[in-house]
Amino acid sequence: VHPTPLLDELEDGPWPSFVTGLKRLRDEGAPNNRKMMNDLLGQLNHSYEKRLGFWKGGTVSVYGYGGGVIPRFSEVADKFPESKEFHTLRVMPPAGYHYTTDVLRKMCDIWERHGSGLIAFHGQSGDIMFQGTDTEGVQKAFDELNELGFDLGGAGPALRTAMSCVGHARCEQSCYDEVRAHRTIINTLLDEMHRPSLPYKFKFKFSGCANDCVNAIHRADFAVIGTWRDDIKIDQEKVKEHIATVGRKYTIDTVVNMCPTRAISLHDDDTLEIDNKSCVRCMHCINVMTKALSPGDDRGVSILIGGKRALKIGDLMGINVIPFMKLETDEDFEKLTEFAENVVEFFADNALEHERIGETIDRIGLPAFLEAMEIDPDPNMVNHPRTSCFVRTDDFDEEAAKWFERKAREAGLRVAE
Amino acid sequence: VHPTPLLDELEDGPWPSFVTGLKRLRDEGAPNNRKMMNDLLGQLNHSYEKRLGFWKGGTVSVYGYGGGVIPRFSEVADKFPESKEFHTLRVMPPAGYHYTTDVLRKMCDIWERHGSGLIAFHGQSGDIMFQGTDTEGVQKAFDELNELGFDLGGAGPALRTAMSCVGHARCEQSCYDEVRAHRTIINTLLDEMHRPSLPYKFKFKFSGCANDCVNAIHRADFAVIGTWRDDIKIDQEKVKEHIATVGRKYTIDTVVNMCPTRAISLHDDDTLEIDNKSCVRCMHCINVMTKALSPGDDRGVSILIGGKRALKIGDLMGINVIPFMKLETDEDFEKLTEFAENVVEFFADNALEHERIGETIDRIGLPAFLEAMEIDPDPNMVNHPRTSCFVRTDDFDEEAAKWFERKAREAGLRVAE
Amino acid sequence: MNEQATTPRMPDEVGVPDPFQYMHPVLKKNYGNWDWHDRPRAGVLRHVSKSGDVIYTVRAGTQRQMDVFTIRKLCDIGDKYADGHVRFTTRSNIEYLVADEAKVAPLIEALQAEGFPVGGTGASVSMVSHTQGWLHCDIPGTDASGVVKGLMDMLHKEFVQEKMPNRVRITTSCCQINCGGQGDIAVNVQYTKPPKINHDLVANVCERPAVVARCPVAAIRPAMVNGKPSLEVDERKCVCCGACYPPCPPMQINGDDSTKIAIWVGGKHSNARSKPTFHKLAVANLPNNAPHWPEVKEAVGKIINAYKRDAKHWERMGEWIERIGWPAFFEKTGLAFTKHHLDTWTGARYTMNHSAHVRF
Amino acid sequence: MNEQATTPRMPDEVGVPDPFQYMHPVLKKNYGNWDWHDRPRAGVLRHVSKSGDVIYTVRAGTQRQMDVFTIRKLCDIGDKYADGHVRFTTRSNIEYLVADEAKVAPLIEALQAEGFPVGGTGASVSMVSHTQGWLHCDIPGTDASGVVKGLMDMLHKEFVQEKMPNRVRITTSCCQINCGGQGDIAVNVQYTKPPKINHDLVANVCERPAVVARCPVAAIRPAMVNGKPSLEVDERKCVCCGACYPPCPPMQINGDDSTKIAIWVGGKHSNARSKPTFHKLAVANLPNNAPHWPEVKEAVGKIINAYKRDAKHWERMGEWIERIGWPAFFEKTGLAFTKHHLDTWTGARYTMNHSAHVRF
Ligand code: SRM
Ligand code: SRM
Ligand code: SRM
Ligand code: SRM
Ligand code: SF4
Ligand code: SF4
Ligand code: SF4
Ligand code: SF4
Ligand code: SF4
Ligand code: SF4
Ligand code: SF4
Ligand code: SF4
Repeated sequence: VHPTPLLDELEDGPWPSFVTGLKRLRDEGAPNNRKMMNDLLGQLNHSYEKRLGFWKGGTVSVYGYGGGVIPRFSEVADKFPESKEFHTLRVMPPAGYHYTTDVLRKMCDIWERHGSGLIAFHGQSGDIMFQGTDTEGVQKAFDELNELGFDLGGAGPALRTAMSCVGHARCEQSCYDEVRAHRTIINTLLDEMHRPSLPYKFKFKFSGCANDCVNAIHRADFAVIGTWRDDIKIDQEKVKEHIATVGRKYTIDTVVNMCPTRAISLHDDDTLEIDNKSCVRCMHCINVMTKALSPGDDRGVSILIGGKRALKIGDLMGINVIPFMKLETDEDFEKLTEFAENVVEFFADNALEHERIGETIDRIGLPAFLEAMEIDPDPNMVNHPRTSCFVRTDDFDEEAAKWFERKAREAGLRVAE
Repeated sequence: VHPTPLLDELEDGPWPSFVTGLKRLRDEGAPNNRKMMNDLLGQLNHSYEKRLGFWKGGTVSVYGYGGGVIPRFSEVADKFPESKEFHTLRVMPPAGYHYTTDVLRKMCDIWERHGSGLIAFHGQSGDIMFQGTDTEGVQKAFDELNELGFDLGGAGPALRTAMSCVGHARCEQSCYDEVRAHRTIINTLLDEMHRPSLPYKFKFKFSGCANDCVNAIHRADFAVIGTWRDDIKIDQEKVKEHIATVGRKYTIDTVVNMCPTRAISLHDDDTLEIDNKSCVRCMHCINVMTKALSPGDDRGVSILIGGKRALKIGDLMGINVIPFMKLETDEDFEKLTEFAENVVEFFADNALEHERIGETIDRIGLPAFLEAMEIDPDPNMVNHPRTSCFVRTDDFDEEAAKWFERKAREAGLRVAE
Repeated sequence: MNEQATTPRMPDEVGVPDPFQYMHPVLKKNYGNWDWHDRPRAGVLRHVSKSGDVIYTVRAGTQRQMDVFTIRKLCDIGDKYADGHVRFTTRSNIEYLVADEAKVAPLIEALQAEGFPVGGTGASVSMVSHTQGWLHCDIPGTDASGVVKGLMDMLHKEFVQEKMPNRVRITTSCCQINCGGQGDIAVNVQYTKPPKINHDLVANVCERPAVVARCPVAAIRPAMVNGKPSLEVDERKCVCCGACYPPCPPMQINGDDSTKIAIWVGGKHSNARSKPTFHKLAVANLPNNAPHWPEVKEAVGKIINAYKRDAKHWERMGEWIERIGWPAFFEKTGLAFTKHHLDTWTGARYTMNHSAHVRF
Repeated sequence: MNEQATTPRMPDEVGVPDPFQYMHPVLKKNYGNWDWHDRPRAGVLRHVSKSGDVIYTVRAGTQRQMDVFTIRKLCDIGDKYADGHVRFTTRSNIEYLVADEAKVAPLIEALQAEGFPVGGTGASVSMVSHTQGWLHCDIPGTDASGVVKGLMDMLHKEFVQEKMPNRVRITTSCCQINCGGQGDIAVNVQYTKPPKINHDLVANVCERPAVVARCPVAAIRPAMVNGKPSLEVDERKCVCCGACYPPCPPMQINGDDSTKIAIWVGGKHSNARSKPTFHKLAVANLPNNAPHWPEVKEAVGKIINAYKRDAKHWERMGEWIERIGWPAFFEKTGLAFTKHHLDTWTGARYTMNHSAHVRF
């Protein structure tokens, strides 16, 4: 048993200790794993000493797939030979992360048989990460997990594992069926996950409302955020109850004054009025007064394209390219899926190597992207119109005509197509 | 007399007509000018017809100077020979644009003798523009204007004519002596105006407070804006009077609710409280309640560097590189002038050809500029600290030490320099 | 090597003139000592000093491009009804300084009688910022004086009264160089086509490397055309900025089919309430329809009217739009939102809506 | 060309599993039909359906990197005190779904008894977003698990109670790739030196053009070193981003002298009130002081405490700073503002104070 003096320091304290867990795998784990975990702990303690990592990548996959496994080979295998391979399987969780204890136990059993016994719920992209096995174990573990009804997630230049918030399953704020959207899109595009051939990674994330509990706008190439078009629903009796409970001043301070567009006024009789033309669907007032306020009935989603982390050009958030898309009927879901397919296809065709779609849009300009996607420009896509006069506008009139035509159509007028 | 049917259309309407003025010069002007003005009107009407301009540049200057004249030669001199030259003298006005009718009449007389009789008060950079004379007239007019106490302004790659608001002369908001700052800086740097040798133009503008009545932040390379460091002065009796006059709700709507940082609260007894730590010196509340509120006593200026219009990289506003500089004593004014000289010298040494200083800073980064100017970084210079992790920070600790030392010094502690 | 008969006069480098010699004595006496001001009526300011002194200012509009007759007329009025001390404002209005309240009304009458509108103070539409245009500039796409005259004729009423939500500052620029700066409303030339090159002239007139360097998008390259050194523009890259035209007039950017007018809104210089902002595109491609520019006037009218109807007191144009949102701005003004409203320049990403905040 | 004895198993491409098979029956029944929720105590949510059904959720912290023993223990608790249905949250907390209110208290007791903190709801400090670090990644500068353990030990109290002004979301990233994303507070590796190149290895290991292309500032060029093809870094250009290291491990970016930790503040994902934001630099160059990272903890503590003391209810970290201003943030946290806080990346100009708004 390798001494792990530095890691031992991390066993105190009130928070559950991963070190204690690793040691238990070393000491009480499946017999075939104990040595591996001993060396793994040795290498990790070595990292703590040297303040350096000692893994390198490589190529490992399961039969039939090109991605989904993160291979790790030790650079200090001479010192810690038993953990010289320590691969991870990325496995897609059920949408919304629902489990029974039963299925969790089955996963544990599989991973004890074919892996180290170390599992993360979940990776930052949403995968269950089965961490620590050798090349052979990868295939075996996958086969059993696959039999259990689970499939590998994404890695490499491919469609990645998606995330959706708990939403419809347990949240009154949810404006669309996240499970359906999540499963439909990913399962339709599944080939792009299993056989990586995109210019770079592509992530979907699904949040039922603008609270964005899965961080979609920053962290997804394609973020689907629930919203609504009609008025916020107000139960004035419950408004009064809320005010009676927490106080009038407190309500003004935390609701009225915190609305970003000052769309809320409080009447003298302790009823609320909301100027729904000004409301930007930020969710704040609804969050505070969960009983009294709720999203309207005419629900759907906003879609933001292009979020990503810092590499190359710096952090990007998604751009709201679809301010509203109805998402209720079968046709609505088909339209959404079709749009997702189009965007991924556009990405496949137009992104440079190792370029995220947000970078592509930044490079070619939003108008070019919208044109390719056949989306009409809308002021909701911008904080404000252009400030730069460096642009060629000779077709401005034709473009304006399209707007007027669209507005006329929306107003219910019949216009020749 | 050329017919000017299109121009004639601009003689109606309630606003004073420049066409009527031009025609009067043609019909009643100094005899030597009438023909010139006839052809000028002809050419202008021709422009209105063709919707094209017909002037081109050239080189004309006065003896001893390299700039200050905008030469114009007609491209349609065959049709309109008498106005084949139509140069403009840019002449610096008294700081704050104060005139007596007497001096105005003298200017008119000079310009009737040696020019067309057309004068603009003022150009967008602040010059009096004596418009319309030939090469010989330029020198003659200049000689007489110079005798009268006036001097040419800037043109070309040079220090430009500056502007200052009415300020101290007639405005209670003014936080420093604009006339003194304006005259001291420009007259110190005058050589850079008269003998153009900078990489490109360089403009100063002086506003007595953040209302910025001369548009300095957008339109000056070096904007000097009055401000204060201590508390806003409140006359509570006059607050009450104001509220009694305009109403309580109106005061809340137009003062309390419009403070950008919500620094103002209104007490039940109609007195105001201002959280001066939150106040950003925007001037709004003071503007509304001119009698009750005024800037504090510890006055000085903010300096913003780098404003300019769109060419090349797009519009820039100045960056607040000196959030506060005291400006009262002789030494203060010397410090300001010295800083102005340093900035212009930096510009001369570091800007590329045809590059404004804002573009230089944008290109080399603000830290490099501050270092060159020996200015300590301050959070007031930014909307927020960096969001990008692409930076080399290995000297962070030394930089931090400087901050702590400076804070200690500001707190009155003696620290070894 | 003969000496010139008369040695030329050397300039007296006086620099910025001392204004105190021209300043109204009450201003001079109370320099830096003012206490408060108010506006007894549109066009009139009353400033009160801590010393108790009072000065009245009467503001009147001018055409800026003034003939000496107009200037002398203004002087006559100043001598007769005021104290012979005047100033001009940042926006080319003339201001009469009057110590004696009794002179204010006659002064106003005299100005009005001579056709000078009195106003431009407080929440009015002040004079439009003026640029040179066809009258004097070498690169203009339109005539500033004409556009300004048209606009101020239309807005005369809003100049002489203070009935807007807050000050309205309009600017014009007669080419895309934009000497007019930012404005609550900016009426600017906007080129819509790449320059047409007169290849015969380039070699003689233009310093080619300098012109190439001037282009913000590197769309210009040196080329041989008809055996002569000339320049070539990559039309797919060109953003029609017109920057190549001043250093190389054979790169003609102006033309009836290409010189159009765009209107921008929401620029703001003051730091009052919100920070200063740049203006944003409202509508482009309006015809350069001299001498009356009816399409421009119509669009400006729509914008001014919507603002006047809808904004709160003290809200500037851009602040109003910020509050109601851009969708409502386009709705209330009846203007179109197009792909050209989506920024494509450096920093375009900072103008995008990276949030789920939407308005319906 | 023999056929393999056993043909390998072809995967069953099931994709994203259907969650309804695992979902608590009350959730399934009321899917899309919830009415409101509240929080009876920290760590417990009560959701009420329009049908009248009620579900309790008890949330507990985990170490994310879990051994099967821990998972089975969590399952045991779930079977004994809850209904056998659980979920994990975005931040790796486990949630027990309980239909019967009577089970809530015993469940909490059981969890606590086994060392699982109950909390992370509402205005608490939830679990730190986790990344891989030395335990598994091939490019890590530090160990995420260790940093997170240290932080959560320190913040345990703030996890089990709801006494912060609003939710606090902390993230870590164990290299500058930043898998951890944005956070109210982000604790991220920040390299402080250009990569050190092991020239002997480059030719064998790295695809040179790909590496050159990966550098955001074009600081890398191909070069011959000791007669072998290698790469060269222009140290004046290099922004120490580490992007060259994953495609070319011989460009060692890590090292005791170069791998430091920076803390960022004010990132926000939700659209509640303000739009989502990126986090901003608070302090850099903290030592990578495993296994306890005391300097990091101290700095995080300063920030959390200042926020807790000062912010208003519902104000997130970034919103609080926005209100009080950055000068006050540095004052209240006792951190230093340096030249490195001035942005120098693309778009730096959009972060500058282009106004006369200042705070003293
Ligand atoms: C005379 C003049 C300065 C000068 O040296 O010439 C001037 C004078 C005053 N300005 Fe100004 N401003 C003058 C141009 C400006 C400009 C520049 C411009 O118009 O191009 C601005 C910036 C405009 C912008 O933001 O784009 C300007 C923004 C202000 C503001 C801020 C308004 C706001 O709420 O945003 C105030 C405050 C106020 O209105 O009380 C102000 C206030 C004032 C006061 C009330 C200051 C005072 O206490 O005396 C003066 C009387 C104003 C009035 O008209 O009621 N002045 N003022 C300029 C008159 C221009 C004109 O003829 O219309
Ligand atoms: C006369 C004037 C407009 C007016 O009618 O008031 C003017 C007229 C010209 N400007 Fe300007 N600019 C005038 C104020 C401005 C301003 C406003 C200001 O100073 O506050 C700006 C915007 C602020 C700035 O400096 O950026 C301005 C930005 C430009 C630019 C673009 C600079 C940039 O970096 O974006 C140019 C182009 C250049 O310099 O190459 C320019 C160039 C020109 C030239 C010299 C065009 C040329 O290259 O031949 C124009 C000469 C016109 C003529 O025939 O008289 N002018 N110009 C203004 C100067 C009068 C005066 O001296 O008082
Ligand atoms: C369970 C979970 C979703 C899931 O599918 O796993 C969830 C669940 C809820 N979130 Fe969330 N949020 C969850 C991650 C997030 C995230 C993402 C993250 O933490 O990485 C965010 C974005 C954070 C950010 O902005 O950086 C998030 C921002 C919110 C907000 C907006 C807070 C704000 O004011 O900015 C609300 C509204 C609220 O607090 O009432 C919210 C509200 C809620 C509500 C109250 C929704 C509801 O009505 O049921 C849920 C109970 C929250 C509670 O803890 O009191 N949830 N929520 C996630 C629990 C994470 C955890 O264990 O701590
Ligand atoms: C495992 C995980 C961290 C964790 O512990 O949770 C992770 C780990 C790695 N990430 Fe990540 N990223 C993980 C979520 C993220 C996220 C968060 C998200 O998806 O919401 C991001 C930010 C969002 C985004 O996509 O930009 C993220 C941004 C990156 C990047 C930078 C991408 C960019 O465009 O800026 C890289 C670098 C790359 O792809 O070349 C990267 C690369 C990597 C690699 C593959 C490093 C490498 O090149 O070898 C890491 C493998 C570690 C390992 O040994 O397992 N990872 N990575 C997360 C995936 C687990 C899962 O599948 O659930
Ligand atoms: S994103 Fe909205 S719908 Fe989804 S869990 Fe969070 S609050 Fe509920
Ligand atoms: S949802 Fe947000 S924007 Fe709409 S009224 Fe409520 S707080 Fe205001
Ligand atoms: S800038 Fe300020 S000090 Fe100067 S005139 Fe305007 S309001 Fe007065
Ligand atoms: S000056 Fe501006 S920021 Fe300061 S209190 Fe008045 S309104 Fe608020
Ligand atoms: S805007 Fe253009 S055309 Fe008008 S004066 Fe300025 S440079 Fe000349
Ligand atoms: S108009 Fe502007 S973009 Fe086009 S070629 Fe000329 S300088 Fe380049
Ligand atoms: S942040 Fe860096 S070191 Fe950590 S998991 Fe992601 S890629 Fe690996
Ligand atoms: S660390 Fe980043 S900036 Fe430096 S050489 Fe590598 S990729 Fe380029």
